[in-house]
Amino acid sequence: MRKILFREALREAMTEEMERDESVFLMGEEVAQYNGAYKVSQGMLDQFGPKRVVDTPIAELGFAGIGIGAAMVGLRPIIEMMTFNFAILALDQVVNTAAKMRSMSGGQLSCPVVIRGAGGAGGALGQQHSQSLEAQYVHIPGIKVMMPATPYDAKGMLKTAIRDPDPVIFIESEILFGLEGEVPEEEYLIPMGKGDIKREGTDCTILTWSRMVHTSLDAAKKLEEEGISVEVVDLRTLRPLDKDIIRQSVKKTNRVVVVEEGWHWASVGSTISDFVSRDLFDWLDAPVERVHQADTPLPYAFNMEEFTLPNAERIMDAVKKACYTKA
Amino acid sequence: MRKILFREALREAMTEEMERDESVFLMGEEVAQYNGAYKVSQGMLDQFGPKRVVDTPIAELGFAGIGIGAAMVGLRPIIEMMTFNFAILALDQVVNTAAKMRSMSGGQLSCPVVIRGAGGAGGALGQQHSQSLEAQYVHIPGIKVMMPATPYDAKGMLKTAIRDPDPVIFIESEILFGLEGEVPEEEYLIPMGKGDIKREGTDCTILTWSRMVHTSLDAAKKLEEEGISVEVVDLRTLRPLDKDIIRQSVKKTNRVVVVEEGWHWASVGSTISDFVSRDLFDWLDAPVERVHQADTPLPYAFNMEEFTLPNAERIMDAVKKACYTKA
Amino acid sequence: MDTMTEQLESPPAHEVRAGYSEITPEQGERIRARLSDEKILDMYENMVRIRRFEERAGRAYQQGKIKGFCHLYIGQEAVAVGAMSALEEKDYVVAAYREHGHAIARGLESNSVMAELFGRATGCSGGMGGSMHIFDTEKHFYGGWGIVGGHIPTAGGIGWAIKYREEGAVCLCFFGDGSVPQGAFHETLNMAALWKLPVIFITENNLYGMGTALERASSVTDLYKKALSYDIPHHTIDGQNIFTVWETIDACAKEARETGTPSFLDIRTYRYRGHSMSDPATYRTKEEVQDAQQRDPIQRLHNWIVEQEIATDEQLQDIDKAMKQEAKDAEKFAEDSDFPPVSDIYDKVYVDWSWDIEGPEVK
Amino acid sequence: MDTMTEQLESPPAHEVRAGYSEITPEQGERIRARLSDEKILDMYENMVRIRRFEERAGRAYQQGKIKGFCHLYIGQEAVAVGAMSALEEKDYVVAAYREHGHAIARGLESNSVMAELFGRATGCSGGMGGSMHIFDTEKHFYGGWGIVGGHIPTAGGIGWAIKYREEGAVCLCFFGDGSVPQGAFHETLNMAALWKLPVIFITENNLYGMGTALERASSVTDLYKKALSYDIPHHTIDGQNIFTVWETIDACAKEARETGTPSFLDIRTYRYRGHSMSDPATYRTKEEVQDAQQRDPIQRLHNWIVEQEIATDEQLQDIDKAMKQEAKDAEKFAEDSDFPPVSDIYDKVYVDWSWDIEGPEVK
Ligand SMILES: Cc1ncc(C[n+]2csc(CCOP(=O)(O)OP(=O)(O)O)c2C)c(N)n1
Ligand SMILES: Cc1ncc(C[n+]2csc(CCOP(=O)(O)OP(=O)(O)O)c2C)c(N)n1
Ligand SMILES: [Mg+2]
Ligand SMILES: [Mg+2]
Repeated sequence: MRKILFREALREAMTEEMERDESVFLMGEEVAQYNGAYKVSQGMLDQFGPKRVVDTPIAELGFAGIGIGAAMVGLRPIIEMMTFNFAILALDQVVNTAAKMRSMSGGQLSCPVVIRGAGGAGGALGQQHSQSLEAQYVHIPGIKVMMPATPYDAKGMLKTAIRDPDPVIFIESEILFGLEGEVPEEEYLIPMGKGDIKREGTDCTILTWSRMVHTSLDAAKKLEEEGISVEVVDLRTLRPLDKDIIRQSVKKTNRVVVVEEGWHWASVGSTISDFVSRDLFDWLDAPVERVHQADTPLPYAFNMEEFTLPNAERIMDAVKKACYTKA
Repeated sequence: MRKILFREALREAMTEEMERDESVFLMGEEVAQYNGAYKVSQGMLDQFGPKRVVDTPIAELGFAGIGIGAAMVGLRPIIEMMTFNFAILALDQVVNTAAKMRSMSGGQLSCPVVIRGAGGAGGALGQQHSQSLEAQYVHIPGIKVMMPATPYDAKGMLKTAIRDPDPVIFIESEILFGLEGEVPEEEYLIPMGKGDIKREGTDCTILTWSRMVHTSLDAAKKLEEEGISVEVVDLRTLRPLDKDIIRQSVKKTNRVVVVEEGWHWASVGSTISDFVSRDLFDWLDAPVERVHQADTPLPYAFNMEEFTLPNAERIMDAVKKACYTKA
Repeated sequence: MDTMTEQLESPPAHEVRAGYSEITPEQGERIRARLSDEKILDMYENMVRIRRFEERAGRAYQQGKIKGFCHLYIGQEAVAVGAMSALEEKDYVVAAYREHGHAIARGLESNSVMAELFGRATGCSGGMGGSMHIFDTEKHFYGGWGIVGGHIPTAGGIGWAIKYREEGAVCLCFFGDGSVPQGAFHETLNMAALWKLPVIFITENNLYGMGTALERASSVTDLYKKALSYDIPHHTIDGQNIFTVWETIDACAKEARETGTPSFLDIRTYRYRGHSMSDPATYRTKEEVQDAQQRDPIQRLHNWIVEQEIATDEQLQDIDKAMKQEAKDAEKFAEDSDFPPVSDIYDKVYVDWSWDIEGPEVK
Repeated sequence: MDTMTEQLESPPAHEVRAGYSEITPEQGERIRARLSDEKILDMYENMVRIRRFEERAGRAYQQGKIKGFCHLYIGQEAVAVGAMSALEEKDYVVAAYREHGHAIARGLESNSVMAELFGRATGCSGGMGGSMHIFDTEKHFYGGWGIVGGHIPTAGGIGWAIKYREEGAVCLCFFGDGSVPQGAFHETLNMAALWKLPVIFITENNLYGMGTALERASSVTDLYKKALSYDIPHHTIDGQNIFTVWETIDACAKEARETGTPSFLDIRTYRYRGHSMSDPATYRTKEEVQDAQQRDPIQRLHNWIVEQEIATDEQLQDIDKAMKQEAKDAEKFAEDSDFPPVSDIYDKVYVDWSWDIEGPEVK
């Protein structure tokens, strides 16, 4: 199969959906003339013109709100946040408008908006540019949250997100933009709310998403050499959560490690761990283990960044801890 | 002992600290001439004058940032958010400035600011005014989070928060402002990071905070009549968490219910449940039970509000479930 | 358009109060040339409809039939009615939490709005929104945000959609003087101006945001100066003169529909009641309120209609009686209506949901 | 003050480019009456120091010694140096992420700033902040936010503290033209004006925010119009003339220190390089950049100094050599310095922490 980059997969998704549906447009900082801060939207201005590929001023609250408003009356905006660190400025519009519009209007309205952009650490970008903030969205009923890990998923999931009638937060790991992977020419969609087993195994289940899928796969490979068979489940959609795929895997392995890139208090990892611990209480042979960023802002110094983020080694330790704990 | 209202306890805390320390001041919407939207600051303008009790325009991001900036150079601002629903607008200033200032400056700076105000549901206030948003803060390293449940705690905790050298988020349940309780005349402080056993019991531990402490106490009382002895632990500080008090109680009861007013995905309740499930894996005789708001925005219709929020009955059910599950 | 839009170079806002402009003979002539007697009586009726509705809502609130927050519009009726009277069906309206009047002026039925205040299934938002969240998509009415300024970007987005789909419509966005300091205002006005979004941004300047007088919240009280910094047309007008409101909105709306040009209006008005039902409004003197009531928009139109012999005093009294009755009937309608089924909680969050939304079971 | 602050009623920003004002004989006389030759040479040296520092930082970045984001200040030196030269010790400075120049102009040592860029313990922020987070509390320098506009409220807060403690100081707040559309700008300027906070809000208007030209981001390109809507003094000046910057800041600072009056400056300047090290800046023509370089602030001061016989061309060349050496030494200093101990991660989050901050163990 042909291989393309993660950023190209995202671009194809947007391009195909914009060709298919006149009401889809892309708006955000530097998406048009500059071809995207991360070149996700390269060439799209040329193809669709300035009406549908729109550069904005630096005003995240404002243009997110404009996208949400346009969605309320039937358009299907894709709002690019250059990074989700900046999207905090727009959080009120997501939490208090997009997520609540349908409920507040007694079901009259919907907000088919996609808010997408880069998340997670990016490599020595320092405290304000290196945050994994999916917890801020997973907490909120009324929105859906997707985070792809491969070019294949990125394309199929983004197409689904654009067609979804509800507001979708779509977070792309900054470090994955340059990742290459197989993507078919033919159209496909990846359903909302469905996880994917990225590697099968029998001894332990790793539950993870986004960039940490790859770090987990690395760890799994190395663990295989040590005789431990790890199943890596990529959750892909974080709200709603694919409980079935978790149940199936855990009932097989009885041991779980939850891996997330960001902080761990009141986080997505904590809620998945909590779900497993309670829902599968009788199936667990060991406490759920967790791997996550240190509970501190992420500093610039190169040794510190390395120290603070999850890596394969730490995941391996956690898996071993889960596996060597006696039932 | 004399009894005063929750709002009066908060006011006493602020007043005493402002008398003690010239660098403490209060700023927020309607705190001065109007005496506070919830009358927490009643009379404070008269006592301290307009230099230290300051009405702001409606500009949460701006005045939170002004408070944080003033704290960076040594003042000790108390910033009142009329409610934490509106504080979402200021979240960037909390997450990207206050929480990170010390780390970004290599330990040179600190931000001794308190951001306080009403949280939680308030009684038919509808979707945008009824949110329990503590998860947004507990997730973030660099800040501390406190939520008192009684007038006694409110006063002692707020005084501690004001003296604390780090940024503190202090959320007061809107419904508790009118609660009366014993508060001594003499000065006292309640340490940061310490929970409190509000009722002793032996069969099951309820872990909770803020308004749900009272709902849990109600449930515990009724359960006593049914022969179930419940320990109610008021966590009080949510970041850092008092792990010791949790451990002690759970090792005694071996059964746990986590009760929170708000949503449950990626929430404070989920993280506490996760902590218990993993840290006390061998001590649990049953899966942790959780009680929380329905995973939807909270609508206005009176029957719906009642339906959606946790109540004593549902807590009782959860305790029974935890207790009747066989070890 | 110029005659009606002199810029009041005003002293501190509380001195200006509601501003003042008589219905001059010239304005009267212009109006009679353009508006039928029927339309004028309609506008009168609508103002009275709103006032009687609000009075009844206020009482129902005191009786505990309406809960939560309830912000009455009494005193400001000429703004909503004057503005909506200049709209066409295709146009849009976005408003904040003090929006019962806007909803009724836009054509929502009293029954439907009252039932919403009572949290009933027959309310326009199915009882789920309440006083602060009055929506009616058929009427293009998006009325209710509890977050001050949170709806201003929404209006920008609707303006964007109008332009994108070439609808040739306009979107009115109503907000208070207290909302102008919010960042959302600034960000949206810049983009609306930059992209020529057909939105009329309307400050209903009642001189207070809760208990805070405009001059304690904004470093400029001549709010038209805000428009200077975005380079959009602006007008400062008397909101207690319904014809001035109508003429201004009519002109701005035509311009917006045709060319996309947004505009900014500082409409001086006054709320007679407290900010919400729980506010005794002690931050204003009795004299100030009485003074504002001297310029009551309904009374003023009443006098003019009689003077112009469009209707007699008696006929207008009849309208008043009918509106009192309508409000009473609306209350009865609301009380007789059922609360929505609790299952709506789950049904009305997502359009497309295929999972178990967790929460108490519906029995 | 009036002579130097004519308001340029300007066409679209990209046509104005960096603006232009010669050092006229009158200005030269004023300057020589107020600034010693030594001070003038100091200002020259500081501009050169920054330029050579930035060139070196750019090279080090390309060699992978500096990582993440790195935004060079080359071309804008006269703004930072002119402004800081008007400050006293007690004054404060707040800047965004393009702040190496401001830090150096404020008196931070090249070594300390370069080491910070290299992430070393000897950096001013202990290596933890990097290029975007240059802090030095002793120098009252608060220099580095990665969130566009996020530091504007901070400056307001420092202004608040100055006033609260009656320090008689001023706070300078630097931000780009691209930051003006942010809500934080609007909210802060309103409060600063309302409460008379002694802050000078300085737009370093280099005509672009990343690849977006000002006229594509702001509906007004004459940014002084923003000040009209808050009723604060404003000046539009040529940022490539260091004396104009100095005179303007000096006057505004005095006013702010004495009366608390804030002000707003639109300082026209130009960045020669891309937005950050990864930006090839293809959105600008070569001609445009060359044109801007014709007005190079260093060259201009160089010529004037020689013409005024304050120093010879040769002497200035010596300064240049010394600054090149200083930058080179700074790089060596940085490279020779250690990374901070990873335990700093835990030690430098809270002032007062008594619990186990969870994360990998420090070995
Ligand atoms: C973001 C936000 N901050 C604060 C509040 C509380 N609040 C509700 S209405 C109001 C005053 C608004 O005044 P104005 O905009 O003038 O409208 P008016 O009530 O006069 O119609 C305030 C402070 C809120 N609802 N949202
Ligand atoms: C809130 C936020 N949005 C977007 C960005 C990405 N970004 C960084 S700098 C920049 C351009 C800022 O331009 P300007 O304010 O003119 O400053 P200059 O770079 O020209 O000095 C953008 C969009 C950011 N860092 N923060
Ligand atoms: Mg008002
Ligand atoms: Mg710029």
